[in-house]
Amino acid sequence: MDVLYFAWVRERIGLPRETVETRAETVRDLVDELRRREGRYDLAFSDTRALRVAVDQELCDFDAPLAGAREVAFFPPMTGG
Amino acid sequence: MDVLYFAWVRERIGLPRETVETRAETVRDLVDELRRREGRYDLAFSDTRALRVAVDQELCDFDAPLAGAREVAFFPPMTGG
Amino acid sequence: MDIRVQESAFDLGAETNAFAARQRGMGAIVTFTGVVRDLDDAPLRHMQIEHYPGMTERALRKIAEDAAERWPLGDALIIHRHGRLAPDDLIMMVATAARHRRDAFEAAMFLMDYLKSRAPFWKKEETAHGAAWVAAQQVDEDALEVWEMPSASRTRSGFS
Amino acid sequence: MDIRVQESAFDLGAETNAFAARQRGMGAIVTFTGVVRDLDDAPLRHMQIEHYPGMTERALRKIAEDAAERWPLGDALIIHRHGRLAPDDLIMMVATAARHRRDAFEAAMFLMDYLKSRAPFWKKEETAHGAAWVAAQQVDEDALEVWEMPSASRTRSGFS
Repeated sequence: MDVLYFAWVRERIGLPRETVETRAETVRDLVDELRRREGRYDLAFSDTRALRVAVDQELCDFDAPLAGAREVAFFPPMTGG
Repeated sequence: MDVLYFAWVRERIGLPRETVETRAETVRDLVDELRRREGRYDLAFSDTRALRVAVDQELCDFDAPLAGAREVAFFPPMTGG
Repeated sequence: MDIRVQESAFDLGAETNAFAARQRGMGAIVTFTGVVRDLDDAPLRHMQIEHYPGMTERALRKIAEDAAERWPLGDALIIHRHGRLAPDDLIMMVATAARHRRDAFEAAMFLMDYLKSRAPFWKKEETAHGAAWVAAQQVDEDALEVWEMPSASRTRSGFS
Repeated sequence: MDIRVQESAFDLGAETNAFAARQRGMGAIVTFTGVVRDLDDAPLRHMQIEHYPGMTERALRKIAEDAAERWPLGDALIIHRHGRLAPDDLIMMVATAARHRRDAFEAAMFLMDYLKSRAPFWKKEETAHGAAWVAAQQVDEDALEVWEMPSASRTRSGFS
């Protein structure tokens, strides 16, 4: 599964995208898995209320299932316009 | 005093402006005076709810005083934009 | 503040670019353009717009000044044509500039609502069946009421 | 419906004219333009806009389709830049066309409100003091609530 990071999430984790082998069933499981890896992940995901997530390019919440998902993206609240 | 007519008021009365000698104290007095002149005035002013009036180029109501006024204009509700 | 009443056509794009270019520190620019549209029942041959020279400019300026008092505007523009227009011709435009989008949008809507019912223009439409003055609509008169409400209740109702 | 996400600048006037010229029977055209503005505390050197290629176009198209479902629009246009921008550069524009002004205005406000908080763009501002990501504002999130109200209550409160 491709995991993408944008804006300050990208900066804190230090890379824009990576391929992750995971059996996480939901976004929240994936977050927990990533946090256990390294301090920079733990820091980036320390407050998920400050984060937004998209699964296969659709905004969703952290309880969203990951079955069949190809791409998960984490980023701060958007500031377009 | 200059009296101006616009849109269908102008068409019914048959002229765009005229000079009127009057002692009318309010717009309503002036309207009553004009209506007594001729049928075309009487027709144009038969329903003042369908008319708007401006005294010296400011919208006002039919009770507005005419003391010192130089120009009174009668017209239908406006349709700009 | 730029108010123009004219018989000649205007270039919407050029006016919009010129308006945008002269702003500084304004994050939001809104334009509205009114276009002659065809009628539902018969093809429109042309539209004749009559106005009240002298009063028209005063009325438009007053409306723009009222908008500038209510919203923190950087600038406002009103151009309104009179005379003979064809279908798809541009009748008029307004532009507003403000730091924030909501102010620019609300001020442009305010300009349009007042310009529609309080500026001395009258439209006559000519079709194969003849010519008729466009009647003012109650919905346009009603649109003014919201602006006379205290702004707090507009805010509470989500308008601002 | 025309959705463009691009790094290059766009010509607001030319886009506005082209949009207006391709409408038929639409009496009302509204545009909104967002401009990079200076900061209150320190001069802005530049703004960097990051986006999510692939998702961005989808998200913008969905927002425009939602608008076209809610209002009888003739057409809608969204152009949004990414990359490096300077103060007074144009960031983005939307345009809407409808038969009546209220529909064109409301649809443009709706596009802006959703684009602001639901399209994957992130802005970073750089001044002499360093660079900082622009924080999303609660007022922008709150702006979406009014569109989730039943339209009757928006109408009653004078919004429509």
